[in-house]
Amino acid sequence: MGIRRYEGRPDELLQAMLLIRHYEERTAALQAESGVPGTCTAVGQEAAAVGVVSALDEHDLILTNHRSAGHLLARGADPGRMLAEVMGRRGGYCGGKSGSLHISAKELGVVLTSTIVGGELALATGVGLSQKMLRRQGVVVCFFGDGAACEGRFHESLNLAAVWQLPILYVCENNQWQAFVHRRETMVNDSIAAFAAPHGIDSAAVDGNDVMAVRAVATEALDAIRVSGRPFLLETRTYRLRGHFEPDDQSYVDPAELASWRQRDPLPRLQARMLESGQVTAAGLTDMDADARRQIDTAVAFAVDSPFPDADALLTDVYA
Amino acid sequence: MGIRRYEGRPDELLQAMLLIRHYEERTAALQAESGVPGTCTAVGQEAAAVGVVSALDEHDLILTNHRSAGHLLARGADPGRMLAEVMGRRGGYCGGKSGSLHISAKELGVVLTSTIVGGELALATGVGLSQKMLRRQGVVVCFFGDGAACEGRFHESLNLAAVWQLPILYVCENNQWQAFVHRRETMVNDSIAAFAAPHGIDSAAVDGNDVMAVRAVATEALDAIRVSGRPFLLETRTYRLRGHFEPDDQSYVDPAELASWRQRDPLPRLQARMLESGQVTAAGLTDMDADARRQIDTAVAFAVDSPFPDADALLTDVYA
Amino acid sequence: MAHMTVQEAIDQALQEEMARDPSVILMGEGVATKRRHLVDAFGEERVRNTPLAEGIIAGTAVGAAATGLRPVIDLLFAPFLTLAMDELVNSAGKLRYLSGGQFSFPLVVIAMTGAGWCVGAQHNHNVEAWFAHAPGLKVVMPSCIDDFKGLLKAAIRDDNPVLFFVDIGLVYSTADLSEDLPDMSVGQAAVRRSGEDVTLISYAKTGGVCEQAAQSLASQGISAEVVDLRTLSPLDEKTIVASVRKTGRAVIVHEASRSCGVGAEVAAILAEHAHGALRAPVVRIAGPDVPAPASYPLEQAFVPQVDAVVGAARRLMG
Amino acid sequence: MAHMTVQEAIDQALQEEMARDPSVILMGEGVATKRRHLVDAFGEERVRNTPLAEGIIAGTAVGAAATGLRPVIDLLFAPFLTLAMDELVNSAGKLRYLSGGQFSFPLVVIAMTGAGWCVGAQHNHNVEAWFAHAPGLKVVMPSCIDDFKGLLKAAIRDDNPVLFFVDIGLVYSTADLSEDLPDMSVGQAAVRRSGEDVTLISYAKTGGVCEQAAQSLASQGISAEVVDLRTLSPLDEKTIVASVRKTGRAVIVHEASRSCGVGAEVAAILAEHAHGALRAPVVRIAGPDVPAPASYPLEQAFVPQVDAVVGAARRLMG
Ligand SMILES: Cc1ncc(C[n+]2csc(CCOP(=O)(O)OP(=O)(O)O)c2C)c(N)n1
Ligand SMILES: Cc1ncc(C[n+]2csc(CCOP(=O)(O)OP(=O)(O)O)c2C)c(N)n1
Ligand SMILES: [Mg+2]
Ligand SMILES: [Mg+2]
Repeated sequence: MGIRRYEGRPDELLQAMLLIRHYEERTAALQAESGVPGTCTAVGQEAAAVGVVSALDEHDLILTNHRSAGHLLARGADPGRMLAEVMGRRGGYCGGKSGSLHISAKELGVVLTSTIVGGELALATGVGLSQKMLRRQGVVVCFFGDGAACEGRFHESLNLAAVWQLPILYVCENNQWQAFVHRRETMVNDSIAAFAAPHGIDSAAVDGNDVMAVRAVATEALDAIRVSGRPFLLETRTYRLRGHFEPDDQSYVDPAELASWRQRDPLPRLQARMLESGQVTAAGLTDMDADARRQIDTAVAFAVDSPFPDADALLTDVYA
Repeated sequence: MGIRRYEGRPDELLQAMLLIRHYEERTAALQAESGVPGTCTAVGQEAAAVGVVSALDEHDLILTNHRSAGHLLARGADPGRMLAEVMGRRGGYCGGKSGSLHISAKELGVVLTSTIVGGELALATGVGLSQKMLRRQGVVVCFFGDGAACEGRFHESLNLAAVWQLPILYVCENNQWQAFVHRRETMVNDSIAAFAAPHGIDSAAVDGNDVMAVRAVATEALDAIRVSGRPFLLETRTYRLRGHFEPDDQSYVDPAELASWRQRDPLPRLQARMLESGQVTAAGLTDMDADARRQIDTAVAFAVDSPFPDADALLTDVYA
Repeated sequence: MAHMTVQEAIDQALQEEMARDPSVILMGEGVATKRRHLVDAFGEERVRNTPLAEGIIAGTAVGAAATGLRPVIDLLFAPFLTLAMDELVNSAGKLRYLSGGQFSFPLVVIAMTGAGWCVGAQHNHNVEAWFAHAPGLKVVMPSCIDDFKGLLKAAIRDDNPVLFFVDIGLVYSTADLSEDLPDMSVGQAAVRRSGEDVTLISYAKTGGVCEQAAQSLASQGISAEVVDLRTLSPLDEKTIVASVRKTGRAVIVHEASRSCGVGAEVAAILAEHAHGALRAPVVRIAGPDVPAPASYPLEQAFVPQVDAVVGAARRLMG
Repeated sequence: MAHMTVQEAIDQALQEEMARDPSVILMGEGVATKRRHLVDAFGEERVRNTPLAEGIIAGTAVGAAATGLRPVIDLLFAPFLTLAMDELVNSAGKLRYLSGGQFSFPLVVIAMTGAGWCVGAQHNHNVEAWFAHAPGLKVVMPSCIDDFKGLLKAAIRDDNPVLFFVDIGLVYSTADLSEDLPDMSVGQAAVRRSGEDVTLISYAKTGGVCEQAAQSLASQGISAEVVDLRTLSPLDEKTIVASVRKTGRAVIVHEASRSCGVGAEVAAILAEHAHGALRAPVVRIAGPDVPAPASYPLEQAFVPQVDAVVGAARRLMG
């Protein structure tokens, strides 16, 4: 499976979002039922991931973090190899050495994933510098959370990208939570996009649960970067509907807040819109859902069948 | 010598500025002539230091950095003990262990000086937290450079101070240089004060070579902090007239820029204003200058007479 | 005696010290969420969730420690300490000295580390030796539930900055916590088992490995002494040297990578101060010089196993 | 042979490698100011002043290294590495492994360290052992002008991240640089002087201390072999062990603090692999476990001196 290309049709976007949703819920279920290692799921954030990734072209590069499944799957990653990686199997994207937290897939342009919060922000400028100095096409897209925006590296990265005019699309997925701390406890203002201006960077904030809106603003931002060579900060405002890391009973989450964001779940929202506008039938939706589910069934089968790495893998891939 | 109190009269401020100027030039001369260790001088920045420090009361605490002589002397530090410290003598404020780069003087409320650029920004929030939780009077004043504003800690510090409402006056001495790099090479915009707003902090920028203006805005900011308990960011715009660290031939400095800032030297500026308004006579100015020079002569004599620490000092003061 | 997890024993230590001394505060990403009962007991002022920024958490602790508070900070996983190294090493470790003794820094940094959760090298990296190589700091890494409680209390009472490492493999293990725990102090190793033929020296999770190895060796007629370092800096040289002077053989075991690890320091001390008594080469059984993999069997292979310790001890016996 | 400073030899290495390989770039706070001639030769794109932020400088280097460039970064003084530990340790050192070998990180970090300028512990702190204790990284610390040039070139050509430490005490020392310097590679120690009775093992500035000590010992009838480690990670165990197997005695010398320093690793290797040959205890002469003071006489007292090395060697001879 290679890099996935999108024309931008709602059904394509929905298909990608369904695949992510089923993948995430299955990993959570596997964790609960079979002791598969826990993961940071991005249930509820599918529109933010698919909206941005669907706007990329094949030269663009992605840096992501611990909550990466949506970005990878939207980019065309094989859910079987993803799950194999989660399970520490040889067939995973990183041969099982990464596990779920730092999955890179160079073949998809998903490079240098770091589970150090803010880690991808520190590396993105270097990837941007390579793109620029080696005269390569392709914008660098760096996904990070609202928590990462509390790390000083966020500012150091924006500043350097501005000074050196690096082609980077910074995407802050503001999902209101930073592990077990609410975003409100960590910053006075509500806007992360607002940090861009003093660094001399343009920015936008968008409803991150509206995939068409995200895609539209991401497309605009990417076009601007392709022309100017300058960075841009996009904030997608969304919500983490499941816990931080499976298992997580979310007992610390205000039920009213959770309920209000469930109302804004990006999947039903897109489905309703498609139904309303006649872009899909109810039966069509059922089919799409079943199809995504089947893909995940296949993925689970692949992952479970994939052997663990040989013991000597412990000592390989340290030095080039 | 204890904490120096100011009523705010121009002659007081001038006196403090002259003491600093002579101290700095003498350390530079001693370095050139006698191989005394080099220092980071703040010649040209005296107004920024004296303007802020003269606005403090005796409960306020200061954190400073490698370019600290102005802050310490304005606060009432004994230039003899300062010079002794520079020379690594027992009579120095830190017994000679610090040298010039991290001089603290707890008795003056000058705490936790760090020569790690941005180091004082990371510590200031803790000092502010102690002030707040232990219900102590006194604002925490944290001096740092425009270079330190490039370190992510600057933002982490502002953000935490805002969220926790800590009584901190952040003072960025924007002297246009960061060692051998011009500030323009390190940031796109010209305003460091502008970084405050997205963190939810009030700020101001002031001509840092006008001591009365600095004092006025610092007083206002301190008053606001005493009432609100909230942090404030003050940017003093000034210039480093000598090099980064003695000796430094400044060959990398644009002569036109240097000349234009020499025109704005805060000492002649204050002196001219005092003469004009009849607050001082030419003879009075000469006397003040001679007096400051004499104080530095005394200081040098003290420092030179102070013995080096005993060898066993190598192993003391490591653990409490 | 109460049966509980190490996590709960840590909680007790925090609870007791916060009750005893109002200047003790707790800060970190999620401490107020995860230790809600401490918020209930001591209020939101003293138990603080922080923004996600390890550097400023540590810096705040250092600044507060110098000016009257006794902060305990939870930096979650040891690899995140990389973001706070300046504050811990350059400030907490050095500013007492550089200021000629004007300040002291009573603070504790808690961090988890080690294999057990298949989370990979960015969460699992045993860097305790870095801090043993940094002046002005102390380093504690307990192996048993009593020490988790007793040494955390001691660390909080210590007037110096203490790094308190919690082995991930032990966090949710349960054991009986002694009532009437004696006051402990940082800096003392413990002889867990007395023996004549060989000394097994370790800390943290591998303490258990060594105790099992000693049992196995006993059944094979080899009498192993087991020394638990407990504090890695300052090291209790006296106890280490005395034991090996007695047994004449040493196997040093830890999970951290071999090169320049704490085991190197212990081996060096023995080469310097027990040379005459050493009847065989010193042996180190340590993690390899590679990052920790996530994959379960690889993660297991990273960690010193009982068999390897037993084998090494047997070889030393010739 | 040209007489020059170490600084100039470093310049030559940069100049030659940048000329040879267009993907080599240089970044740091002031590199374009202080090495203006490199800007003139290679342009502002390849020689870049940076904002004052070590973390992002290092992160940028790591990201660029993984995607086609070969960055050399100057982080000025070793204590400032504390602000870049995440990027160096968690990213450069681990992401090759964690990604299953998808990326490599050809980059060099230059930093000065050590006594000589009376600047105190926030500029002078020998932390090379930290990086020897971090997987995936290499560490080089030369003692002589040929190695400063040759090993920097080797480091730049190495496909892995290399920490290149420059001893402050050597930066402005002058010496003759060999013409026709052979290609070097990272990882090999050098026997600087052959001897029979005792091996003096060191690196960086203390290499000179050991050579002087060896001369002094020779005049007292003691034949000392001098081993210069040159690369601290990976360590050239073979050369170390072979030398001590021959001489039967070892004095290990470095300026870095003793506990968990590189000397501990060397001593441990000897205790493990040269036990049978050791005719006396291993001795370490190292900096004390304290921060480096600024005051001149104290700074001098921190550094291992020739007399101490001579004295130790004589004591070992019994
Ligand atoms: C430097 C660092 N600190 C702490 C953690 C532990 N941690 C993992 S994810 C997370 C929350 C991150 O919040 P955010 O950046 O908003 O991303 P989200 O998880 O919400 O997607 C934390 C604290 C970490 N991995 N790295
Ligand atoms: C973390 C760190 N990086 C680099 C240095 C070296 N250095 C000392 S002062 C300085 C420039 C600081 O610039 P700025 O913050 O503007 O303060 P100024 O010297 O202009 O007062 C530099 C790069 C340092 N001491 N600490
Ligand atoms: Mg978040
Ligand atoms: Mg400046």
